[in-house]
Parts: sequence; structure tokens; C-alpha cells
Amino acid sequence: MQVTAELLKEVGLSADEYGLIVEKLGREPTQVELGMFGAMWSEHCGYKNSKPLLKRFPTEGPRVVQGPGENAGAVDIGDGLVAVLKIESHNHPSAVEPYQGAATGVGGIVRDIFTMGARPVALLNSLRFGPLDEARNRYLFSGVVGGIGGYGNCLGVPTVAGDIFFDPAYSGNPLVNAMCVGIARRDEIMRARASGPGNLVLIVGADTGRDGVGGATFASVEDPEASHRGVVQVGNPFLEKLLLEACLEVLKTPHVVAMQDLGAAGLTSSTVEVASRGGVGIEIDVAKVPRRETGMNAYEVMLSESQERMLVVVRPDGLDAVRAIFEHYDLQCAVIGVVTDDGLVRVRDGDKVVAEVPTTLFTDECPTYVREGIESTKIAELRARDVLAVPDLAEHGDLTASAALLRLLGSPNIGSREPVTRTYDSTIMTNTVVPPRVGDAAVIRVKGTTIGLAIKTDCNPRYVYLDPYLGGAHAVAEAARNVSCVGAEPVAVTDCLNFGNPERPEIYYQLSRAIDGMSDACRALGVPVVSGNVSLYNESGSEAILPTPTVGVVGRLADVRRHVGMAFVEGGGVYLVGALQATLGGSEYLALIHGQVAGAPPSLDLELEAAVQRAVRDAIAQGLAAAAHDTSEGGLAVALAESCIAGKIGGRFDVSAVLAANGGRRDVALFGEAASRVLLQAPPGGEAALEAHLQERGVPFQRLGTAGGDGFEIEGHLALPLAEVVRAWRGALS
Amino acid sequence: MTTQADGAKRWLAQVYVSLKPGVNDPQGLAVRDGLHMLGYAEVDGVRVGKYLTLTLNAPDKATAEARVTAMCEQLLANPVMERYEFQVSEADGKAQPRGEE
Amino acid sequence: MTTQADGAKRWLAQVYVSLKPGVNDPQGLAVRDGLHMLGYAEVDGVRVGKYLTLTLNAPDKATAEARVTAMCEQLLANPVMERYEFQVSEADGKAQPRGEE
Amino acid sequence: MQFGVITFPGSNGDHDALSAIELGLRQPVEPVWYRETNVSRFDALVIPGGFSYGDYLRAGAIARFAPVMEAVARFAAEGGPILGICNGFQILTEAGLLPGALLRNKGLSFVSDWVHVRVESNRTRWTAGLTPGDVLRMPIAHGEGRYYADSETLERLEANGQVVFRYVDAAGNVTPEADPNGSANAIAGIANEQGNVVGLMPHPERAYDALLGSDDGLKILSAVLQAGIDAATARV
Ligand SMILES: Nc1ncnc2c1ncn2[C@@H]1O[C@H](COP(=O)(O)OP(=O)(O)O)[C@@H](O)[C@H]1O
Ligand SMILES: [Mg+2]
Repeated sequence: MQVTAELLKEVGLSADEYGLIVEKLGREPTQVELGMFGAMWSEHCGYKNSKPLLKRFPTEGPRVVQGPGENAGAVDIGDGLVAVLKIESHNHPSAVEPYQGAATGVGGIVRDIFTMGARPVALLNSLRFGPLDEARNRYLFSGVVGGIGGYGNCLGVPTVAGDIFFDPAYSGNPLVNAMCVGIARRDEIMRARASGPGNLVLIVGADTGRDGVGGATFASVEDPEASHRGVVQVGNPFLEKLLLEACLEVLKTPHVVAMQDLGAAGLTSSTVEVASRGGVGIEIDVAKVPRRETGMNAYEVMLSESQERMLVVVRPDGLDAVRAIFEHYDLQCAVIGVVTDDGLVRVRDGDKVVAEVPTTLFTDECPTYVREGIESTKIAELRARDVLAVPDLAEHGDLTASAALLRLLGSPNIGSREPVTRTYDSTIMTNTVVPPRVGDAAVIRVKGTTIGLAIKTDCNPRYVYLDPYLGGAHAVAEAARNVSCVGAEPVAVTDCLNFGNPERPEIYYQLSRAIDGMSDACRALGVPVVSGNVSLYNESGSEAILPTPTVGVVGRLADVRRHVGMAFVEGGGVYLVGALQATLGGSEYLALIHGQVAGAPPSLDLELEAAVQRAVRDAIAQGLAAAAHDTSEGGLAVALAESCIAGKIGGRFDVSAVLAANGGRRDVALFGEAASRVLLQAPPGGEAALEAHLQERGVPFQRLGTAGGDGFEIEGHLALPLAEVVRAWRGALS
Repeated sequence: MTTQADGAKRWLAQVYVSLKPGVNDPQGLAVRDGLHMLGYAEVDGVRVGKYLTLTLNAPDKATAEARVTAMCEQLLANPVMERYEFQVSEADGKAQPRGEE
Repeated sequence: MTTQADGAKRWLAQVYVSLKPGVNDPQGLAVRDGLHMLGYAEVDGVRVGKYLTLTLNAPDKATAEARVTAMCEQLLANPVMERYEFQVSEADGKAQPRGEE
Repeated sequence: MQFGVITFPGSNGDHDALSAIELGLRQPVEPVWYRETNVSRFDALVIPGGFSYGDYLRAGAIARFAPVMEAVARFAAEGGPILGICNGFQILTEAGLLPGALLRNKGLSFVSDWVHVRVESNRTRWTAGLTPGDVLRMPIAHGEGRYYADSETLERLEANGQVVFRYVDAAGNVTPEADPNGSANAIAGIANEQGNVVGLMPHPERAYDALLGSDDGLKILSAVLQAGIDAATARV
């Protein structure tokens, strides 16, 4: 085999890395081995740029049952149960074929959950696109949303929450992050660690085709269009549903030693990973892998990313029982190899050995890079800009408070998500207590217990762009705050680090600082990171996306009936809990109305954040609150409007204290953004009790007014019929 | 066959869109299995695509064909995973494409 | 064209399933609107149906046609709202229906 | 009363139907795998929602030929109560046990929402205890729920009182906005002539607990229970 620069480029290895392979192997790799190294040493599988940074995350805590390193993380939720969670990106495939890219993203994350022996109970999605006035972005948006619904709906797992954000930086490189949560018995969790030489390796599910050959490598280079030559992956949720039921049933038997889904880099990564985690060797024969097409070679079979396949390691005496279960579900399963004790990954094609490499060479010996990060001066300048140089709101003219409010509510970053969430089945499984749009986070019950889980994804990428450390911390704080706002205690984080090319110092800086910020926030709020995913090289035309460390938080409610939504009820007093100061820095208002992404993002006092969240969720748990809603994009006025819209009720609010705290700037008071702030409503007549509670907790709070009527009024600033407010908000995504 | 006031004629285009070779077709597999369940064991492969009928006005067949090609490239087929073929014939004067007379 | 050991030949059936006249076709309307938006104002009607390709073994064309008719009646089309047409021709000897060579 | 819930490959509402009957209705219930050929041990059958055989080709088209369907047809012919929910409704129409067909929603996309339906007829086994005019709140979740039948069939259904549920607003009025999928005559559910087989697109089995937003679905499930108890009492 002639190893040319072109060939190395195709498998995504540098000349140095190739040299290292030859040195460690003591010979030139075969073609199949080279392809396998390319995949295993890609960023996607090998985390070569991110591994040293990921070590900074706090990953331990009293509830952690499984931290990073397995297919998904797991945390104890009581009653002998664990919540299993994981988020993953499918950005590059979605840029090429949005429907199938997003659909197979959902399929992949669901497999990560049931591989652990957990039943998937909820799906979330975190999406980023370029502006919808460009036709290509509209095509990507509708394709991605269609694919997420198409797959999840068919599978019968409810899609209960998520977040969507638009910015020109995502044109040509949308982000599609899918998260899944499952539930398992703590003592029944399965791990993907092969053991016991002589145990059999089975492949189950779909036939193998040429789909996505080279996908892992492709996810680790810029410009997906040019680098993707494989056949587009088409998902089959129907088959996945059978696989899901069959795998959960098989895992109830004593015959299974390990289970691993085939994701990026297909058979290559799944065999290497089960062997490496178990510290054993593995031998498979590609000739035994059922094919969808004729004429496939060993290289293609080893690197195919055909969907809906699982690797199962079973004890030989359990083979018949396991096979019978798969056959019951009309699934084919083929014995393709055995676990060995020689520490080698050996691939045969019939009689011929086409690859034979020590397992650890693929994993432990994968080079890692610690790079130097340097902040871009352009961004430092943007951050330093004086955002108060923009003119304040006026009594008359174009920039009145009511005009600004209506524009903000109609912004695609703020307005109604109904056109999206209506296409996702959110009620299947009969667990959904707080569906999308009803609360800041989704709440599902855990059948057979009083426990509830609250879940939400979040990340304000403008904050991260302007200040990666602070923005990373905000992402964790906001996702956790949303979970607290329905009454749950945040217990675990899963994260998806979407960044540009880490080989550029200014991108590496963003990645490294964002991880620091996230880590500090996780520590302060007591939520460990138990799983995650890294997606680098998100660029198109040499422009990187906004740095987007998406955070998914799972929270726990001891009594699921004690929850609230964000909808105001008639007659209850409305309070602002948290600090009164806000800023236009990094705000939606500044971007939408003044066309600037600039200034320092809101400051974040993590102690205050923790105290506010605790006070809010305890108030809810004690039945002292009727509604809660955090103030995020669009600031206080938008948050008040959102809770009125949700409650189909107006309200009269007085923000003079907020105005005073912000130096009399009306724009800052109404639309400035801040962390650690929550709108909390008392049930009618419950104001005194709620105030006493907040006082006792020592968190700052301010009464703003009362909900009621059919007008939306902020005294001295704006007064609008609720119907007009609703209309503006409704049209945001159409 | 109708000729419009402006000299344009009405054409019927029958467009067949199918998945490219090698692209996984779960629907085709399910239909094949369904046919086997019904005893049609002689069927060994099924692929499912789209069949679109369009009526359009154009001065002549060559123009109609050129326009339909453009429509296929731009909208009717997804070049990442599909391919298309079509036939253009004179429409029979009815207002709707075949399928809606 | 292949002839099997048992004397059967391989046939390719191209089946076109479309909605009956009078059955509302929102998908066809959406495609038409999409074409108009892209500037194809000359299109006045679109209907969307299914295009299935099957390969099957049968001793002769008449048998193949009779079997495909039965498949359409039983499974491939729903007579409540659909109708079908098909063509049977000799398969070109490849293992898969057109679309998967 | 012994309930059976049929699972086809790709059914995904089977677990919900089992939960609703077990936890909501508190009646014995058993899953029935699609390869079974005998369902005579049951007093009532539910064909649940989902994507049987992936909904490939047409929703319900392949499932109607599954082995269990012959037994289901016999059960129906003998007057046994059958409720087809969503995909179950689609399967029953494909199988000819209910007239008409369910086509792609008028808006083309899948719709997941809460709707109101009005009870139009209580001359079925699944609405016996209800009063025509009653409004029930239940979720829907489907992409192909637009009820279609030719005009003759529609007239016959209306005249015979076979239209069982219609989409309405919260006040019980038929309005264009209240119909989520463009169904003929805003039909959400129908019955066969005998009234023992009922199909509907909304999900009563997802509305069995107020914590989930409504328990109106229990009214439908308990109607058949009450009808069964009445019949048993009459026999005694
Ligand atoms: N892609 C999505 N999928 C499902 N639900 C979503 C999605 N995007 C937003 N939502 C839901 O819409 C509501 C508002 O979300 P978001 O605007 O992100 O709230 P906030 O900014 O207050 O965190 C939430 O209930 C959220 O879960
Ligand atoms: Mg948000």
C-alpha cells in the first residue's frame, strides 16, 4: 500500500500521527488498519484535542452511579432507580441531509440509553440555525425538525423540551444536538465492557450497507459538503423500536456480558471500545456480517455507519436464549466473533487476517494535543464596547417600549416554539406532566413512584462568544435555573461542546475557557457532569460558529405533584426574585434592535444563583408558588409577557425599583438581561407566606404587581391589549 | 390538447423519483416483507419512490422538458439521495393532472 | 435477462399508485405552491403518488402481470382512495430492483 | 372484565393502553403479540396507537395482514368490543372492519396537541354510558388522521349514528380551527354498524390521570366496562 499525503488526508491522519502508528506497530499498517486508526484517532472518537480539557469537569457526587466513559451517565433518583442521560451532536450529517441527519441523531442517542439497560423516557433537542430569511436555512430548519419528530414519534419516546436559537454564524453549519433520558433499576445497569475470553460477539439489527463510510473522520474536519463521500445514512425508527424492546428484554436475562451500539465508525469503534473498556482482546470476521449490498470489502464493513445495529457480547451457553428473543422481534443476529485474552483487536475476512492491532494502540495511545489558546482581539474589543452608547427607549417614535416589546416577542429567538413542538409527540408514554411550552423545563413522572424528573437544555451562545468563561457558566446556570423553576433539584449535567476548529488558538481559547466556566458553575450548583459529547470543526467558509457548549440538566422532584409551570394565574402577586441590575451586554435587545452583538454578558454570582434556585424550588415544593419563570433572552418585560401569554391572562406591573437600580435606563430595566433572576407568582392570597419564605432565605425580591385582566401593562412604560402581545409572539417562527 | 391564447400548450409531466443506488430504503424492505407475509415469495426486492404528475404550460415540448428538468433539480428530487426520470406528453385538455380529472 | 434454474425469469415491475380523482391532495398543493414560489408559474396542477419498483420471478410476462395485479389489489394500493397502474418488463439480470444496482 | 391489547411490530401505544386499563380502569389486561391466533379469552380488545410496520406504504396497510387479524375479525363478527386508537383506527379501516380511510393531515405535518371531541352517539359499546353532546379532552398525535370516505359512505355513517366523535372547540362547537387534520365532517371517530367496533384518532389511553392533563379517556374505557357489567347482570 502506497501511503500518500492524499490517502492520509482521506483518513484524517497527519504525517506525524502516521509515523507514530508505524513506530508503535513496528510495521506499516494495512489498509483496513489505517482506516481504523483514522476513525479511532479522529476527534470524534479519540477526543484528541478535548480529552485533557474534559478532565476539568467535576464528575463525582453522591448521586453519581456512572460518570463519563460509558455510553451514558447515570444518577441515583431514589427508590432504587437511576436516570440515565446523554446528549450528542449530529451537526455535520444534518448540514448535508437535514431530515436524515437529525433523525439518525435521535436514533443514535436513544441507542446510547438503552445500551445501558435503561428504558428511554424523554427526548430533547437543542438546535442552532442561520436566519430564516435565507432559503437554505429554512430548508435545514424544516428538515431537521421533521427528522427529529419523524424518528422520535415513530419510536414512541416523547420529545418534551429543547431550545432553538438563530444567528448568522450558523448559516451553513447548523447545530443539531439530541438528548435522551432513560430510567433503569440501579442494580440492573449494563456496561459496555467485554470480558471472559471465549464469550461470543453478536451483531444485531440492520444489515450493513455502505452508509456513511468515514463518518467519524468526516465529523472531525471542516466543510462537510466537500469531505463527505459516503452514502447518506437513512434511519429506520421502526427497526430501532424492535431493537429497543428486544435489547431491554435480552438484558433481563443473565446471558449478556456487554452491549454496545454501533455509532460513529461503526464496527471499528464498537469492537475497540468494548475490548478496551474490558481490558481484553476481540476477534471478528467481517465475512459473517450480514450485508445489504454485494461487493463490500472489509474496509467498508469495518467503517460503515449503517444505523440500527448493536454489538452484544454473550456467554456461549446463553446464545440460543438470546437468539430466540431477537428472533421473536423479527431481528436477525449473527455471531461475528469472540472475546480473546491476547489484548488484540483482530479482524478477519474469512481466512485472511486484515487487521491485528493491540487494543490500547487505538485508545490509550491516541495522541492528545494541549494547545495554546489566545483570545481574539476582535472579540475582546467587542466585549469592551460601551453598550449604553445606544439611545434609550423614547416616549414617541419608532423606539417606544411597546414597539420594542412586540419586536422582541416576534424574534425567532424568543417567540412561540409551537410550530416546532406541535410536530413532536410529547404525550406518549403517559408520563408527561409538564409538556413543552408550559414550564421552563419539562416534567415527567416516574411511574410507580412519586418521583418526577425535570429536564431542559440551554446555552446562550452570544454570552459564550463575548466571554467564554462567563458564557459557559451561564449555560449551566440557566439550564439548572429552568429545572429549578418547575420545582426540581438539579442533579446531573450532560453537555455537548460545539465549537470551531480547535487548531486555531482563538477557538481553543473559547473551548478551554468555556469548560472552566462550566466546571465552576457545576461545582457551585452541586451538579456533576456525567456524560457529554464534543463536536469541533464546526465552520463553514473559514467562519466558526458561535461557541455553543449546550448543557442538558436533569432535576429531581421528590413529589411530582409539587411542580409549577410558567403561566400566571388570576389574582396572584408577582415577584422578581434575585438582583435588580441588568445589562444590555450580549442581549437579544441589543442584537435585534441595535444590530450589535457586543458588551460584557451579565455578571454571574454563583452563590446568589444557588440561593435563588434553592429558594424558588423550595417555595414550589412547599406549595407556596403558583408559577415560576426565569428571565432570560429579552429580559424582564419579555418574561412577564411570556407568563401572561401562557396563562392567557393580562397583568399590571410596576418596575420603578428596577428602573432605579439601573440608573434610570428604561431599555436596561425592561429588556436588559441578568442571571439569577426568576419571576415567582404567589397563589392568590398566598403573598404573605411567599414573602416570608423569601425573606427567611435571604434572597432579594421585589413585588412587581398582580396578574389579571386582558391588558398587559408596565406602568409608565407600555400598555397593550394581551391579544396584540400574543399575536406578535405567535408569528415568530412562521 | 389545448392551445392557450398566448400560443402556449398544456403538457403533462410524469416524474418518477427514486432513491439512489445503495441508499437504505426501510420502506422498501417493509413492503417486501409484507408481500412475503402474503405469500408473494417470488418478489426479491422492492424500492419505494415518488410519482408526481404535473400539468404545465409551455410553447413546445423541448421547453416543457427543460423546465421540468429544472424543477426536478431544484425541488422535486433531493440530489443528495434521490434521482429522477420523467416523461412529458401533451395534456388531454383537462384542467388537472392525471389523478384529478 | 436471467433465466433461473426452474425456468422462471426475473421481471421488473414499475408500479404507479396515485390518489383517486376528487381525493384532496394537500401534498400536491404544497409542491405546486413551492414551484410557484420558485418562479415556475406555468405549473397549474400537481399530484403526488408513489412509485414502486419490484423485482420478481415468474415463468412468463402474463404470470408476472397477474401476480403484480394481485399485489396491487391486496396491498400496494388502497381502493378506498387510490388507484394504480404498472408496467412489467424483463429485469436486466441484476439482483436488485432498479434503484439499487 | 379481561382486556387484551394487541402489539404489532412498531406499535408504541401498547404500553400506554396497558397502563390506562391497569392503573386507570383497574381491570385485568394482557398484551397480545401479533402472531397469536386466538383472542377468545378476552372480553374486549384494544388496538393501540403507534407505527405498526413503520407506517410504511400506508399506515395500517401491512398490519392488517398480521396473523392476529383473522382472530380480531372473528371477535368483531361475534360482537366483541374492539377499540382502535390512532394507528389502531387506521388498521381497522385498512382491514375493512371500519369504513373509510385516514389520509395525511391537511397541514402535512404530524400534530401533537390536546383536542376536544364531542360524543355524537352513545349507541356503541365504547360510549354507552356517555351522553351525546358530552365534550371530552384528549391528546392527539398523528400525521395521518384526516378521515376520508366517499360522500355516500359519509351520508350513511351520519344517518346510522355511526359517527361517534367529532372535533369541537372547548364549548362543544364544530369550528374549522377545532379540526386538527381536515377530517370529513370533522369526524374524529366512527363505529361499525353493530356499534361494537369503534375507531378514533385521539388517545383516550393517554388521558387516564388528571396529573397528565385529563382523565376523560377513562370515560370511554369505563363505558365498555359498564356495558359488560350490565350485560353480565342481565344474563344472571
Ligand atoms: N427544539 C425544541 N424541542 C422541544 N421543545 C422546545 C424546543 N425549543 C424550545 N422548546 C420548549 O419551549 C419552551 C421555551 O423554551 P426556551 O425559549 O428555550 O425557554 P427559556 O429561554 O426560558 O429557557 C420550553 O418549554 C422548551 O422546552
Ligand atoms: Mg433558553
